[in-house]
Amino acid sequence: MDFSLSEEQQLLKDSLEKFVASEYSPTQREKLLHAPAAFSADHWQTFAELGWLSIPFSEEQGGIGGGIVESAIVMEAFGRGLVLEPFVDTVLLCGQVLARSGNASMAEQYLEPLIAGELQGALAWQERQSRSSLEHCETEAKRQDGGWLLNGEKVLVSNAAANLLIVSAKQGDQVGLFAVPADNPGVTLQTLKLMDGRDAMNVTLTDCQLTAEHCLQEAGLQLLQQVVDEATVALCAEAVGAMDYLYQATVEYSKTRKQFGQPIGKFQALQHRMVDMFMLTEQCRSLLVCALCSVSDNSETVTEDISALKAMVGRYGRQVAEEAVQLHGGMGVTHEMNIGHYLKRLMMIDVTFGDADFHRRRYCNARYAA
Amino acid sequence: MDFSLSEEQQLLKDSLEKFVASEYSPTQREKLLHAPAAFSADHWQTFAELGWLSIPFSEEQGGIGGGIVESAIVMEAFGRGLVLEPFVDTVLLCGQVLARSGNASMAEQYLEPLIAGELQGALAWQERQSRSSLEHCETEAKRQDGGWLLNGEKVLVSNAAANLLIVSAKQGDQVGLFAVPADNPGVTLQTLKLMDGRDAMNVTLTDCQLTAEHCLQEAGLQLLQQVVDEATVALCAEAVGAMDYLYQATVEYSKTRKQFGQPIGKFQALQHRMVDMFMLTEQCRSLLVCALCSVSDNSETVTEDISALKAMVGRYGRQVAEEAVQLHGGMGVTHEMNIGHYLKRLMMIDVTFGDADFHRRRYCNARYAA
Amino acid sequence: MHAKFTPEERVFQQEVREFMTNEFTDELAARIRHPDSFREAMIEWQKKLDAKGWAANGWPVEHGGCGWSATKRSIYSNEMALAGAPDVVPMGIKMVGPVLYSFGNEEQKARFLPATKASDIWWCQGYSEPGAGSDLAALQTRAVRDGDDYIINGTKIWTTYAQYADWMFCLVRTNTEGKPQAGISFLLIDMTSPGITVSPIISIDDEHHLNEVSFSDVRVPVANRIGEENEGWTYAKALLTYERTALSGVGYCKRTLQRIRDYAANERQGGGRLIDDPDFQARLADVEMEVTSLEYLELRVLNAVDKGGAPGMESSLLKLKGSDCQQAVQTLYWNLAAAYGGVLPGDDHQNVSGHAYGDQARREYMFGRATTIYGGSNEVQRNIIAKFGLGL
Amino acid sequence: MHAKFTPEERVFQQEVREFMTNEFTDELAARIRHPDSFREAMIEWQKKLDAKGWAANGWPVEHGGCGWSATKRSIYSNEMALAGAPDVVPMGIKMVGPVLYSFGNEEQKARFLPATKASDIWWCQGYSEPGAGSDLAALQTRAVRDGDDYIINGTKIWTTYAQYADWMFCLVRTNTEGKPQAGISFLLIDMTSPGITVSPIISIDDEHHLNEVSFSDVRVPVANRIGEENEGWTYAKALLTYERTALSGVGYCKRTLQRIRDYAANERQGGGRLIDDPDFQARLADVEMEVTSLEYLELRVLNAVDKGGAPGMESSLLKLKGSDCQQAVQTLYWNLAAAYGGVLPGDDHQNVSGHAYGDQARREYMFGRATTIYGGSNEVQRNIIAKFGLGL
Repeated sequence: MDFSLSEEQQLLKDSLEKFVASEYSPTQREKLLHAPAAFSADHWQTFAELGWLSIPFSEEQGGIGGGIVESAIVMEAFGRGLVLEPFVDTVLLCGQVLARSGNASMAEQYLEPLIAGELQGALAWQERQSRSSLEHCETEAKRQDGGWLLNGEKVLVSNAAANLLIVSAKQGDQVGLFAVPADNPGVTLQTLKLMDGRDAMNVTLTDCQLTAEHCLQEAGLQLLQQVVDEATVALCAEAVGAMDYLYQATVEYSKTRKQFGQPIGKFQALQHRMVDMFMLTEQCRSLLVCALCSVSDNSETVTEDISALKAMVGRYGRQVAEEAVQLHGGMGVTHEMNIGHYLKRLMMIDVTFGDADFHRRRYCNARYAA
Repeated sequence: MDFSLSEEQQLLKDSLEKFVASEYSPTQREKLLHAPAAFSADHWQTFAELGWLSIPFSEEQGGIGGGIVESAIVMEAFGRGLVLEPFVDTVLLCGQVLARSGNASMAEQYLEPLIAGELQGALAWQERQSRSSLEHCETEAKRQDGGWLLNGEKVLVSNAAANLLIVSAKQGDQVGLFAVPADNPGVTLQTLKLMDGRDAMNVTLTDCQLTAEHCLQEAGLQLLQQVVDEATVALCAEAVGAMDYLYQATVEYSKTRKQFGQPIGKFQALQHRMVDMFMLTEQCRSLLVCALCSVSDNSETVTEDISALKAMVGRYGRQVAEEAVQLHGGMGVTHEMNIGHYLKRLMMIDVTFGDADFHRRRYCNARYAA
Repeated sequence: MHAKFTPEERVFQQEVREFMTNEFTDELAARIRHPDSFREAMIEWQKKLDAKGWAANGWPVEHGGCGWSATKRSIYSNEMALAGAPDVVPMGIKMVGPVLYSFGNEEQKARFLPATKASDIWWCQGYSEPGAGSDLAALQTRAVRDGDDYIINGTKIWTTYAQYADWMFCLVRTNTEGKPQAGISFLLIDMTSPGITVSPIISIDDEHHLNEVSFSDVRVPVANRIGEENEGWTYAKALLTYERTALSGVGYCKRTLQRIRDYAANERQGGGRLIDDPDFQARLADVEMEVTSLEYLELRVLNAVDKGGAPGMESSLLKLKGSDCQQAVQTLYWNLAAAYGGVLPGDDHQNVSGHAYGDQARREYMFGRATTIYGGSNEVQRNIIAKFGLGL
Repeated sequence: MHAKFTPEERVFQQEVREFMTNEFTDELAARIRHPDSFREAMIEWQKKLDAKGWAANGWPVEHGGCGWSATKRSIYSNEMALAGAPDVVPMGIKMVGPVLYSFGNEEQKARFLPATKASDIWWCQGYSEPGAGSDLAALQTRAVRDGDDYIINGTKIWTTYAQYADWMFCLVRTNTEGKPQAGISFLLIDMTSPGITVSPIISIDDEHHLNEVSFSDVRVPVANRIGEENEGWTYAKALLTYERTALSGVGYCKRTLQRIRDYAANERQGGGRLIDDPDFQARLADVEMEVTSLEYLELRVLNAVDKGGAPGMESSLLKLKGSDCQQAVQTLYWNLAAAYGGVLPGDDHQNVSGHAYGDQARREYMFGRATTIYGGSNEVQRNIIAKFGLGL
């Protein structure tokens, strides 16, 4: 058992924190919100140059062979600064499905530009009726003329800048995974603005024709679940970074804000609540460590460990952010102060890939089923 | 709408509070715990003389025609003093099944001595496999020779002093209710000591022969549920009385106990927790008022209202008691101080007739079923 | 003890229900929802209520109140909430009104009470300052006497709807010596007076409700002072009690829970309906029980007032528990909307998200964050209850 | 970052598991459960551990410790908990031991360390007093110098297992001037000394764990003082840190959760199994997640210690969260036992209730109420974290 970072991991962490400190002040971030697709194309190029986009890919595929720990290091640093660039969507979701699908032709075609920062990706899985269920898929894929024809609708697809969509679609009894270029004539995109500043989209597939090789896996549910699970861990790392920022910012604020003749941080009732914010953050970080080990070790309890993490992060992430707002008083409810933006991001993380209740039930099913 | 007490109700309340204040100091109560059946036969005679045992019976049956409000007044006062006498078991459970069953012969035979304080009663419903379900009954009643033969086992029957048991037993598809004298040769009793100081018993029925008239109702589930529901409200009133005592005792203790050079009641974090104890008590009292009105008005939502009350009292009753123990520090965990005894009683109330989760689910089933 | 209505109360309930159905039209509701028409539409609605005699129902009868019993008040606000109709903007009728009829002189009453009742004056509240939030008595806005005027300098913050207001009722410092509570006066300020600047504050729901209001040598006639100089704290404290009673929001909670139940019956999750999911049911039930307990807590307070008891510490309890309940309901609403709640409205919002209520769920959750902060934060309410309720 | 075991660690795990299976017999367990045989049986068990070299595993190697890594310590306590075997009584090996080897003189070390390790001395802790609970520094027990002795007068309270103890480590006041923390000395007191009276305190679990210990002109040689006069607070503070690390109870939580899962699989509710009830599952899952997070919090601390970090504020966090988790587990156990938990043991308890675990569930719940009170109440832990962790 060893929870410490290797020298390379520590260096990665340092360089990420340096980037966030210099490029992601609230003012700098506010500007990016108004950029096309609500993030910085320049930053993305920087990520590519620094090699960050290649992290989780094997050396044969042009990556540096990093694992879940490296992804978590990236996302925790991004969480502290509310970084907007779509690392999870492009690298961890789209990229990992491509890399692990066993479809060499698609991997060859798309991974190089992705790692070079020239291609944005997205995972289109959610449908109006599915809520958080990956398998409840009504988009249909039919074989036609040696290729495929896709019809259906996907909603709330994260990363509106995506050039390549990974689409899940029912074919017979199975859920297949398909690589669908966003400029395919059968694809209609509608951009949505989200409360955390990001751009998502609804995707309509109308007789969307694909060649045979664009089918990544005909029975892809297991791969889809695995990639989503690992991305979920990375999202939770982002949440832990955000929670860490929030409790610290609240403690600092409480040392300067005066009421009734003293800094509010001197009031015992508020002190105890800030201790609880700190404790909840450390609890989430502990389950993050557990899930990271579990994925790295390919543990038998990986499903339980990931769902426990997501459930706790969903609940306590919002709780810590709500407390931060409350203890900032009037300032906490203004758009101007960044506390509210952290709350919004933590709320969105809670509802991405299933909320706290969904994951608690998944944990129960994995652990207590007869 | 009117939540105030009538003049008679106020007089009843005053006389009960006077009794508790003069007869139920911790020292007086401690002595009663060692009496036969763990309560005072003298007190019971006093109750009879004061007319308290006749409260919920109609005038034709020798009572004074009181309703659920009068029962709640009695039990709230009893809750404040942790009164041990089995008012709920004898008067509200056994007595009310007799009074409402429509079996005039049994009512005539047993109600007069009950009201006179000469007969103790109990309701034997729970079985090893039933947990909190009234209808899941495996004790069997068979017709024989124009009468009935009962076989089965009832557990944790409250009031070990009972001369008369009301027993639920399956007959065909229905749950019948039977009046079973405790000295029937087919009845074996085993006394159990409970943590709240009371005596309960396990009841084994082995070819227990009864005459036809001892069957109170052949299809008695609805009556059983109604009587148990109203007794549940009375138990919740008892809990509210106990919670009221606990938050006040804790506030008083915090004014005298000094730590770090001042009374602990001056520490803001503890103040806020005592405010929460007070608030939780008032919330339970509010749902008690709701349930009392609902029963009195025969409202359509009576099941939901009673289950909401029991669920909240179960959860918050224990929470208030746990906080009282915590804020009393070391003193709170001693047998000598009465705080722990209130905790034990509130824990027992929670698990009587279904705990907080059971009643939340019953509320959901009543309210959200398609 | 009973919660039944008398025949007369039933007739009243029917009357309120019909009034709401007929007068609170969809068209009016739509205009109230839109920021551009909000002010005008709210005044129109309040004038309808006033024409019916209900706008200032809680005032003494001699000033146009209704003299309703607790039951009737509860029927009224229940029916209003179930119809989805908003109550009057509180600053005028619920906040400054009681101060005016309790502490104002005859001239002030004549000048302001009828106009307030008729919604001819839109009021805002000038209490909080950048350095004085929950610690209200620390306020620094100065009023210096100059002949028949005060000259006001300073800044008020978190002023709801100041952008719409004709008048502000305002606490100012007229004396800097002694305890901070002494030396405060209660002024009525014409918002068109020269020297007043209103600057918007955008909230985390991306809406403009709040403002900063700054005063630079603003002249206010001494005649616009309520009661005695330096005694304003007394009047404000009385008002705070009224404000807190107005803040339990039980009607809002019940209406929103009704919506949540309806939406959850139509929301699909995997194969089934969300309302049948045991986890969702448990969460919903927890909140519903809390709200019912709040409802009966409020009814108990109103009942006690009917019998001659004054709302004291119970009003803090209602504010505390009411704001908790509102946030619990909003959180549940957000849980229901899930990811759809995160979509900001576009030109074609309903089609886009497929969930018309997602936008509403998010807004209400966000707006609701302030519920535990304004009107005396919940921390301050706990302090008040500890001191005055528990004697600590 | 990984949680896997090396081959060597796996061998160690197997060794511990076998030891527990072979040495912690049912017969021994039964004697430990019974108050009459508890002391003798615990000493027997601790001597077995000592014979294996594991009793004082956390001590420095030169004093008989094992020098285990965080992983090995975690394997050891996990296996011990899963076998249902109790850890050593903490007062000797976990509390006074570290003070002795850190601050004791050579003579004291030679006299007490081996005997403590071998369980030849049963220690109790003399800290709390009737007027000094969480505010430990307010203690009043006086030690007045008289030649080569101190003469002790005063009263200690909540003294666990004082009825079994040979020696007490004790804080006494040797100086009444200056700050309360100054003027405290750390003494070792022979419990057979004339003038000591031990009076039982019955707890709400109806058991006798706690005592009041009073001193009337008790003579203690100055040679039994640890370190300098008036410097006892420093040594006690160091000890408190060790105590808190020892208090997370994660092993206990995991073992009890295992029991709860097993019992719930056999408990019938209406027709089905309790373990299949979604409400029970949700409640169980909530607690299990908290305990897993506690387990990894502890492992993170141990890992940091391995890398040279000292346990500071994290030990308060472990005490705080650990005691919360223990109580959450106990509450769940009580929920499972339901009404059967209320039955006090009779002559034939198992038959009577039909639920052997009801009695255990109640006792553990009741005993556990003290977990958030002793060793520095959770309120005090929050104060400590606020001050030293958050700089407030």
